[in-house]
Amino acid sequence: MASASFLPPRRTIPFPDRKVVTMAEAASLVPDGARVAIGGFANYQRPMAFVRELVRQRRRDLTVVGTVSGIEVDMLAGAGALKKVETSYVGLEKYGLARNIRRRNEAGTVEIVDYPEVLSFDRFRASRENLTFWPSAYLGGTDILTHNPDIKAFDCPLTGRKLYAVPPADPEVVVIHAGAADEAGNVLWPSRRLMPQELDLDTAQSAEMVIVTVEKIVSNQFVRRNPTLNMLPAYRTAAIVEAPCGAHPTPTLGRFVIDDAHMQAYVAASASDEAFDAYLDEWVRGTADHAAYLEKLGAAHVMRLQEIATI
Amino acid sequence: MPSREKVVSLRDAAARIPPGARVAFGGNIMRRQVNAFARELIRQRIGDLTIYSFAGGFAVDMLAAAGLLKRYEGVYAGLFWHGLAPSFRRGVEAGAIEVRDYSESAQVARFQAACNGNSFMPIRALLGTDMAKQDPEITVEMTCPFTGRSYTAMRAIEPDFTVIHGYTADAYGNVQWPLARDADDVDQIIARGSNRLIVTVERIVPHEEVKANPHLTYIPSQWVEAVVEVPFGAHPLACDTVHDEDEEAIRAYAAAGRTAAGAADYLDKYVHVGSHEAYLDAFGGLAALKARLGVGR
Amino acid sequence: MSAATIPEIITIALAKSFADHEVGFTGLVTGAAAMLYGTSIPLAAMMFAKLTHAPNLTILLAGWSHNPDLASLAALPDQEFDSTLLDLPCEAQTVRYPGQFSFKRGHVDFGFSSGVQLDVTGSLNSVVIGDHARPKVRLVGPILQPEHMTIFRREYVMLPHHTARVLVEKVDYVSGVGYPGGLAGRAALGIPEGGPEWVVTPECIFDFDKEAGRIRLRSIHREERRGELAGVTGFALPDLEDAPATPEPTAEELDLLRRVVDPRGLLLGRAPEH
Amino acid sequence: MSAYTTNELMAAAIAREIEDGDLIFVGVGTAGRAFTLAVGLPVVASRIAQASHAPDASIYWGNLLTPDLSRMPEAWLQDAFTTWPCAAQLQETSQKIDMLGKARFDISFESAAQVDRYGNLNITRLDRPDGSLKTRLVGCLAQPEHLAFVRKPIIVMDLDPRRFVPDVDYVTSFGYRRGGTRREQYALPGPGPQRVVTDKAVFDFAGEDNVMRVRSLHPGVTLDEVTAAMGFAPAVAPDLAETPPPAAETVELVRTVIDPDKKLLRV
Repeated sequence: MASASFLPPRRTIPFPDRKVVTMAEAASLVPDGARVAIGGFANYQRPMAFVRELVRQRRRDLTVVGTVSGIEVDMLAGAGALKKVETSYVGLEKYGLARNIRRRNEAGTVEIVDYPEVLSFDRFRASRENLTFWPSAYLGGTDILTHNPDIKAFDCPLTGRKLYAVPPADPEVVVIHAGAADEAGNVLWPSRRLMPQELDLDTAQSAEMVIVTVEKIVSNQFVRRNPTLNMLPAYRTAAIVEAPCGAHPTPTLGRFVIDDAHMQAYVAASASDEAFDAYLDEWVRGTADHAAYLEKLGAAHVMRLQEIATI
Repeated sequence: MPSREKVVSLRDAAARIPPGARVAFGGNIMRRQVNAFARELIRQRIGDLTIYSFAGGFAVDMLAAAGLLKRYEGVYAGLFWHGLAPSFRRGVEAGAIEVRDYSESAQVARFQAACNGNSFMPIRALLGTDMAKQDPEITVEMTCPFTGRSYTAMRAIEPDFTVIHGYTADAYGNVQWPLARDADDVDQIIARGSNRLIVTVERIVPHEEVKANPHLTYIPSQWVEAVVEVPFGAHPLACDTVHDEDEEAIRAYAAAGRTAAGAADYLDKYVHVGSHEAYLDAFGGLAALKARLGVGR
Repeated sequence: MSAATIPEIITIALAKSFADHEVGFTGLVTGAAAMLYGTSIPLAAMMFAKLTHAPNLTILLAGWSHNPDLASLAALPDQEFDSTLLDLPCEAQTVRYPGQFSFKRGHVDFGFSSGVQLDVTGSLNSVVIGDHARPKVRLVGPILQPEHMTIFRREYVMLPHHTARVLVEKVDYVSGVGYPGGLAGRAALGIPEGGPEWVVTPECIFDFDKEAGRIRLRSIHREERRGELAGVTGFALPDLEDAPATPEPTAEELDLLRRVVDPRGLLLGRAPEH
Repeated sequence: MSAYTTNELMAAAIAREIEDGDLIFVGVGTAGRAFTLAVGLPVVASRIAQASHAPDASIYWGNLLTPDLSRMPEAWLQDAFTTWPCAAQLQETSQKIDMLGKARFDISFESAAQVDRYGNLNITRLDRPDGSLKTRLVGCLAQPEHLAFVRKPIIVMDLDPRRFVPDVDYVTSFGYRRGGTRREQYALPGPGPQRVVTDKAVFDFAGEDNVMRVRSLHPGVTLDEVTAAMGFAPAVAPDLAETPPPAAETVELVRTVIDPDKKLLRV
């Protein structure tokens, strides 16, 4: 009976005795070839410390399913870890095109499957609602249809109108970066938040293996004092990693602003495979872990990126 | 900043609803039902109504008592621990009211389909139930174009009007809720799928107050056609965080509704009294109600 | 220590059927007897499980309050339903739909539901008695019952009254699906998972021969009631003579239940013993 | 200083398209000229409209509904958006996307790597003549939804023969016609792109085929200059007019109140 069930398996990994793990342990939960959703939006609040650890562990053939993608997939592409991304946008916003992924896409080594932005969100809603398709009415005439064999036309069973079935996102693993969590794995969100944080909540509901990197581990008492901020209860998370400034160089709401200088350096390095390899050697492979990365950034530099908390 | 104020009287708001309209009501069982609005519909004798709701009961039962309800589509029509909805039940059992029953996720799928402009949403909870067979205009069995998995396609609810009772709003119709609140309702989704939305609120607040906490705006002004200040607009049910339900008044209503004559007497005594203010006066007035039911938040 | 009451026997039996890390969902049921079976016993059972073999169990009270601190309740939420629950200390509050969990994705491992009729296939009815268009009795509606019986991973049907009108051969209206045609029949409907696991009444616990799609007696709470059971049940009970007794709680279990889980007797209706 | 700049002229032209009560979707822009086209001009135009004929027009920008544009943050960092006074800060991504699907937006602004005579837009990829991928662009964002659902999409681009092409390489967003297939066939709720506001002229889409048509030339610009800057020959309105220059008080408003630091109309 279980094998025929339409419900996703409740446990995709054994629950460890302790939910709080190291970054290396958390990254090892993502196998080569995995289908991954990475939290954040464009260049905001990406779990970059986790992405760097995937690069350190030389992960290969990943498929990233996203909505509005940025530096996180560009870094994976530049490190040779990315096979495919399904998304509505890959770019670095004001820093321009994402040059690593563009170069590899044009060379045919990274596939980009295009979805309009709204449907890219709806695909996560479909996973959350355990739907094997999401109906859409408005794709006719676009080349998104011609280039995306995963979208299929069908007739509305009630109106007869021609519709398009869009497949659910269905990531195997979701990784997001948040402010705080307790040791049981309850994750807190600020009540005033923006699209990247909201999107993280939707993304986290689309899979069972949810890994959360956080600025700080807090007590369960702290959680119980703020139950309205607990948007991701413990039973929804598989692993918690403490990673202060873990979204660097992207911002974290109420904690850090974007590291403009580092973004500029990143963009410059992504001009060629060789230069980007040197960047990875220096900043990623050349640092043993996130602590070493922070040390290389330097306390003075990191402290200047701090933001006065708004909440 | 927006300059179009949308504050109207309860009478003017209800007068927008024509007889025979299809209207979605917000609220859930014991909370935030649009009772003052329903009483105004009764005063104006606007009938032949089709009502869509999530878990409803009280407002629908009053419309049934007044003979104004033609059809009800929702997940629940009852008075919680005060029993079944007596007039609604009588009307249905007499064949005077048509009902389409749907479960929570099925009805939410219908509201959600309207929200995102789809003609239907697929769900699985009705497979094998008699609800899936009630009305082929609303539910059709279908299979997933990718997997062949079975679903029930739920037709979108596209109401003529939608009425919600909210906590506070500014004069432009930005409606806000408190951070800690009861959440077992889908008012925001119902509002999101509305075509013409009327909101009654406990209190109209200055726009500056809204701007200070914009994350509490759950219904933005752009969705709203009219906003009405109606303190205790859900009475005798609760508006959570503002006041609790009026147990005594609900008991009296349930008791009166045991017979058609009793229900009619109730309407004469409490509804056909001219206005919402006169209704509140029948319970000792706003100040007395606040003192008795306010939880002082 | 006084002997276990029937609610206590049921509570311990339920508790032992929960696994660690599971998520259990109770509604907030109305009426004294219905509340005992639909809300209080499930809450007590989940708390007992958390204190014994399932510390990581998550209690979803009314789908809303996550792991509420029930010991801080001075009274069960009834008169002040809203504000009592709102102020109840907990780990998370669901503040929007569908909130922190998605039942359609199978986040709920087990739930508790009820109805006015339950039949031999395990199908449940809470909508009408008689014909739907012109019913003999119009009831409240299906609410979340279809979801409980399909997309929750398993369901405990809690019936506060064991009578032949409730336990019937065939329900008048299927608002929650059991096993018509057995597991194959369920699969043909597109719902290979979920469904009723147990049916709990003041007299006994039923479970199902899921292959055959037929209810069966699992255990009887009171031996002295065995002879009466057929008379109050609206369908045949072929296994009446073989059904074992529902296990009596041990003294330690009863002590934990009375002293820690329900010290004020709010849930299971027992006055404190000192 | 000249009486007005081209940006000010374009902003005034866009402002005239905004009606009272319109809900305006503003994207999150990138940098340089692209920011001016996607964010700067739309925001300035919205404020010009609000100050004159459309006081009840409001904008959606970066998850905020009706942000108080008179209290613009000094820097558009994430935290600034979080604390910016506004009427509503949407708390669920599904709210925003449902508002698109429910066709609640009146105006949106589009720019693209390519646009063709039928208003088809391409922001996804540029191809070689044989159809193989030459340049990978950003993707499609929510632009297909804009052209499907918004009541009055306005294309804001600088004229350039490489951008105004006879036939786009890839239809990210459907305009009026592609090959023999017309918009009606897809039963899209929105009417399709309504205006093209450029640095030299304003266009609409007219005639049975809804082809791009010059409606007005900016002061001092000739029709030849316009067609020379396009990869196809547009239709020409019989009553071809001059784009009205912005009123002096509008220019004054832009320079002293709306954008004194030239953060919106930098380039």
